Amino acid sequence: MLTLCQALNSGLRRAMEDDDKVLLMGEDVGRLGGVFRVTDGLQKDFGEARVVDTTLAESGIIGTAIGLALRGYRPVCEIQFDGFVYPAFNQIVSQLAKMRARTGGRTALPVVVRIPVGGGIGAVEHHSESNEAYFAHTAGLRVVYCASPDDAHWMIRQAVAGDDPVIFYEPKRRYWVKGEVTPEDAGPPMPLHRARVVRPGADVTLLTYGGTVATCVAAAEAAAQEGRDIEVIDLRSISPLDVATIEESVRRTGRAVVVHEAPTFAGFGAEVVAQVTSRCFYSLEAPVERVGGFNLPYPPAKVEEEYLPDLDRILDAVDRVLAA
Amino acid sequence: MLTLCQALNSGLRRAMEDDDKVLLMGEDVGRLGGVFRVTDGLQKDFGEARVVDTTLAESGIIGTAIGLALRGYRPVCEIQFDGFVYPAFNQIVSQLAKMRARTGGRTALPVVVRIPVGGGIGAVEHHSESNEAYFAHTAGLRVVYCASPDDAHWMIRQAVAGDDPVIFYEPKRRYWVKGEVTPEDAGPPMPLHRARVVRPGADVTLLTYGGTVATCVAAAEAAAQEGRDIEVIDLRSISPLDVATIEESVRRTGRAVVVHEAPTFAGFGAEVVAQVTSRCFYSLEAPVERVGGFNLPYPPAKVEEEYLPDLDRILDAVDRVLAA
Amino acid sequence: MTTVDLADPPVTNPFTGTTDLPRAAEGWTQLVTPDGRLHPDVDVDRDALGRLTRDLYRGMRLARRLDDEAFALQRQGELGLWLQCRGQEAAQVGSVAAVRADDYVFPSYREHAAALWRGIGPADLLRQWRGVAHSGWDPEPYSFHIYTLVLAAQLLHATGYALGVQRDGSDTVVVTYFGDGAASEGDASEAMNIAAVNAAPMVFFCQNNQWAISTPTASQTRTPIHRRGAGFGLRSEWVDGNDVLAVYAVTSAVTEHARAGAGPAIVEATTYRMGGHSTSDDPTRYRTDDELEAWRARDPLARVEALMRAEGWSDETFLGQIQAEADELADRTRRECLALTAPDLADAFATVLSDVPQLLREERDAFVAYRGSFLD
Amino acid sequence: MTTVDLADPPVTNPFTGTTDLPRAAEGWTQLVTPDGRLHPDVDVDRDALGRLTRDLYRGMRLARRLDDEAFALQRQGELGLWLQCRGQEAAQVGSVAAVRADDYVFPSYREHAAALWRGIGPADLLRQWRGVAHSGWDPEPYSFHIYTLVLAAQLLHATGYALGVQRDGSDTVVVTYFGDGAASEGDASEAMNIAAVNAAPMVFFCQNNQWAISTPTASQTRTPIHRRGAGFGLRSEWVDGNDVLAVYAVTSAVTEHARAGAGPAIVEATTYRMGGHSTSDDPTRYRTDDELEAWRARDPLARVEALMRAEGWSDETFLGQIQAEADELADRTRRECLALTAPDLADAFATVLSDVPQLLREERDAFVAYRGSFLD
Ligand SMILES: Cc1ncc(C[n+]2csc(CCOP(=O)(O)OP(=O)(O)O)c2C)c(N)n1
Ligand SMILES: Cc1ncc(C[n+]2csc(CCOP(=O)(O)OP(=O)(O)O)c2C)c(N)n1
Ligand SMILES: [Mg+2]
Ligand SMILES: [Mg+2]
Repeated sequence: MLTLCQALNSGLRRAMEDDDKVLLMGEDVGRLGGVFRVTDGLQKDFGEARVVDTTLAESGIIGTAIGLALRGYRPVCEIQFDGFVYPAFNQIVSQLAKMRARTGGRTALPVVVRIPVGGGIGAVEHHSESNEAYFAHTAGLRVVYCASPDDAHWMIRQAVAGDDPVIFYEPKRRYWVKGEVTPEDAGPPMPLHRARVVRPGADVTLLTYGGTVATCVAAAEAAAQEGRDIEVIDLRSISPLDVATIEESVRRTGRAVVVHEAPTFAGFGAEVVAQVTSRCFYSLEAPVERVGGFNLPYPPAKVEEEYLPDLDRILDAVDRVLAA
Repeated sequence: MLTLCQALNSGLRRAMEDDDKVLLMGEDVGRLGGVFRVTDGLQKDFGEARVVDTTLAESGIIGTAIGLALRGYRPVCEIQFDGFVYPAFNQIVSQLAKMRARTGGRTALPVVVRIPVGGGIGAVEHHSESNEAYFAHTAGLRVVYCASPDDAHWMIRQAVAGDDPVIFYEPKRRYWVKGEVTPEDAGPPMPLHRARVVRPGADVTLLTYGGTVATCVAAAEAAAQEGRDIEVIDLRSISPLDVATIEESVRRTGRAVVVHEAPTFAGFGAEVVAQVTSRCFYSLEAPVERVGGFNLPYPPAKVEEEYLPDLDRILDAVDRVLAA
Repeated sequence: MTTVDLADPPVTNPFTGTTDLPRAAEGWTQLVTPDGRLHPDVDVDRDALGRLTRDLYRGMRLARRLDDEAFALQRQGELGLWLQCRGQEAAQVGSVAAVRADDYVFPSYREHAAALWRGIGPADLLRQWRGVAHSGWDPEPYSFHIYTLVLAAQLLHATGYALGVQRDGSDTVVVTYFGDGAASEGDASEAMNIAAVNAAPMVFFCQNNQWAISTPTASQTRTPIHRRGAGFGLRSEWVDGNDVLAVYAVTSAVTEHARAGAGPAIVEATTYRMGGHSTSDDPTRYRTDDELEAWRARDPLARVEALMRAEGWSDETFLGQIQAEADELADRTRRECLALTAPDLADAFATVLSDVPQLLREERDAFVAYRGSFLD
Repeated sequence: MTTVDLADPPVTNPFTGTTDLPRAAEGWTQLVTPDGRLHPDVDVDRDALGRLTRDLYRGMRLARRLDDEAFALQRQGELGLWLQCRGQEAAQVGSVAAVRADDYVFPSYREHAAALWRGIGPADLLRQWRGVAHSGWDPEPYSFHIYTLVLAAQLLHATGYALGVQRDGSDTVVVTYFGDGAASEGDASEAMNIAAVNAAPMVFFCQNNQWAISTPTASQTRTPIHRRGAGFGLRSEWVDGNDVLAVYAVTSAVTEHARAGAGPAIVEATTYRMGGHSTSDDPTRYRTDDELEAWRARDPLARVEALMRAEGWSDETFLGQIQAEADELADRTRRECLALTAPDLADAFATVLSDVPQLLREERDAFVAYRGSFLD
């Protein structure tokens, strides 16, 4: 049993052992091991040339990672908190995401951008943002979200091994939750961009990712007490999106609720609603519901529990789709 | 008759006459009048203290505009091209958008960010982006799109007069198209955040904004030849979104197509689909279709006409919703 | 009710008109040695200097007490987070005391001593760290902007504000605080450049406290940060940031320079962050006890105490008075902290824009109704 | 087939080991006066200098011819846009010729003369401006990255690349070009700082051509840009950018310095953008004829011609040969331009990621089917 944080650490370690072009870089990732200790001990074992404490400049981190990738390295960048990725937005959106297309497919940039994401840890402002919709809308990026230690370990290895830029989200409030990590010899892991049915069910499909996966599972279990059979799908990858898994489920259940922490307006849930509605229109018994953060800047810590989708708000939405 | 560009110019001039706290700032907005000449002649008439050629630093432009707004000014910033707003993303998303909420509603930041937007003018890379989805998803910003000289003139005045940050999009390929501008004494203009039914119709609703409004009108006119009665709504404001106007229309027509230039995936159209689907579910005869840019970085100029939604692709989608 | 309004009575500046401040071997301006001896070249009115020193000492001592109490409150679970300013009191109090009360300040997030000097009270200082708000105070009455947590963003706000001051023809000066780490952000450089090009009336005050979380200054910059400012064309000063009189003198000089229209300045104050980065940090992972001990020996408060003792500027009464004031401030800090209660999330919907548009209204109403349903 | 491979035969450097290059009254390094006289202190092998000068002249002359032809092609509607490098040939050729062919270059978007020197042909140079692609050439064979249109972004790529070079233990040096305007972007400062902190083997080459579109350098910076570099800890050089020998000598000095592990440098080359910002620009709106005339008198090509005449390094045969080569290059430029045809948008779907995920495949297939429907 490893925590999600430890599972990432062991995944990164393996990635570095497997390929000596893999570098870790970011603010305080070296001696400190990162503010969440995801890279704990790696500088000690791999040296300062491979685990790099950068200057305090996010655009600089991503911009130099691009240059390192052009030189043949495979940088894994840590952005210290979700709210601090914006200074790097230009380098991510105009350079990292577009380089391959700009060169007609010639130039690969195998850069992973790790972002501790979301709320639920009682943090101050700018430390609890869910900004995946920005990156999901950006062609040329892969955007994935781990939600369990097992996925954290295997998905980070897949992300690092791949040849495209990946925005790799790590839900902060799950860092310290423990789980099994599938051993090396258990066969190939699930593909990086496949959604996972974490709980099968027949009546309603909950579509979610990241920090709210566990909440959805808890909601499904609570609903089961009342005889409702809820399927929970962890999307895992939001770009590309595994529409086949979604479509199969919702055609079967006829009802869906999308759950994420980010504000709903023009959030990633809207894309899921649009996909479900267009692909499953004639199977839908009710409009797809969205449960998300309210359309406010993330609120102060003392009220974040009310802001975040919780079990009750999810079940409330389930009631609505079932009532329709 | 004024071009959209001239209508913006006269609107800015009026805004500066009406309130001497209004400043224009940006790269080359002074002596040159901006690369599109939107601010032509204004520095000559209002002086260098009110029409400011800034240093070449977009974060600096927005960041100092915030400071000027805190000091009581009302800066109108020009971003030279859509693709160059990203260096300012941090200042826009974390500072400009959030300041009011961070201060519990106390601190207003009346800053307008003008962005020439979109393709269709044969430009090189980074000069044809449609990035409205990023800002629409950001609480604390107003996001509007003018599509005609009349709206350009009145909407920019409303944007400047308001007390909130506004992302003000100007579709580049419409800059040189002429139209009437409603005179001063013709009564109050349409509210900034109201959608406009630009062509009434009964069979299908086209929901669009910016550069594709004219394309949708042309499509509706072509369809009229074949006896199809298509309603075209120019959303004008995408945040806040005038859901009442949308809802009224689609409940009536039962069919809708959303059209925008931006890539569809996690684009603003997804939000429109989600709103329509949830508000008009029981009136919908067909799933809402989306027509947009393909999910690629904006392509080279020689093929942009194939990339942009055109009359045929819109009519194709209309056929699909009517066939359903 | 309380005596924390530090800026009253206003301090008189014994250094007015002084040029050529003495430098220590390190190259920085220093008026008082670490063991508390006044540099012989300091040739100003001794009475005024004594009064100033006592005022500054009071500010530093009260700040440390508030800082300690807040730290304790965090350890007791009453605050979610606290970022100590321990060790940086001289840099903060020396600089803020040197500018006019209406000179506008854009702090970073650790400027508690400066804020307290400006009259911002404990409740306002703790609010944000208790998680009941995102900002602490109304900037206007204090001419002191809210804290900015996104590093270096405030340097551009300060620069813009200074451009506004310039347009207004006002003689206000703008002061902005930032750290050695924040200096690496592009925004910091853009701000210095824009200020320099426009001769904006402002002071960039860098507290180089040797660390940005676990990253030492040497990994952040090859040259001293004030040299970087000079590269942009700022007047550049380097000062012993643990010497409150030196900080005061240098800051008042550059402020008057900026006020006279002669352009912006950077001041690099070399100081030390005696605590961890925050209460979440574990500094033992990256710095040595020896380093900490060496800097403890340079504690800015101890230096002033030694100076006052040597010069006969303090006595038991004075120290006792301050002690009492500090005790009262600590009590008040605790009391006001515990009284800070969670806001109503429903109110937040009206703080995003100047009105509440339809969708937001619908969302708020649904939230209120939903929440109400649990009360049945 | 053609003779544009300029780097062959490789140039030999007559300045190797030279220190202390002469400066003009302006303060910059200058070896040849505007009227073509070699500074008396230039004490290097004359034969080698003559050969070098002829090589550089050839590069400049060919570049100007290509530039002129591209400008004409734009005016004739064959290119969507063109950004002339006229006036900057000395800065570009002098610098790129001074580094090794495998030293890696990150250009901005106006470095046509440098690109041509590295062997990049007209089709590759024009592709992007004709609107048939977003980039021109495969960087690898030329050690010359594609153009970057987002100002200053490439400075960070160059820095990262140099950090990679350092890790590889290679003796490659990285050279990156940027303008006086781009220098104001935060990315430029972040890059200089990161390079300085890491002693990255690189040269920041700033062509200060006096303008950023309509904004003069004086509105962009208070200090000369090389001084800013010094503030970050870069070795800093200022050179007459219209003196190709001075540019060559300075660039080779700082490159060898960087190659030896002694750290990065900035070179500010003062030059002039003789054309508009681009073919879309109307420079008469913001600059005077007098200014243009003054700089025409400092045309970098004319200076080399005068020098070669004075030193007896050129004759009619040589000039005629280059004339013929230039004519051939112009023909080739036109021919290759007209042969550049639009890509198939359907192919773009396979260029976004290393594979084509389901949604993108569906979109492409629908597009192809839709497009096919018009052929029926
Ligand atoms: C843009 C941004 N990136 C990262 C962070 C996370 N962070 C908070 S404080 C800090 C270190 C700041 O160091 P310094 O500027 O020296 O100030 P100090 O904490 O020493 O007062 C970091 C990396 C942030 N707040 N903002
Ligand atoms: C980030 C960004 N902002 C704005 C622009 C628009 N723009 C293109 S070139 C230019 C001027 C650049 O001036 P300079 O760096 O001096 O280079 P020069 O054109 O003189 O070679 C501007 C403002 C851009 N390309 N990128
Ligand atoms: Mg610090
Ligand atoms: Mg220039």
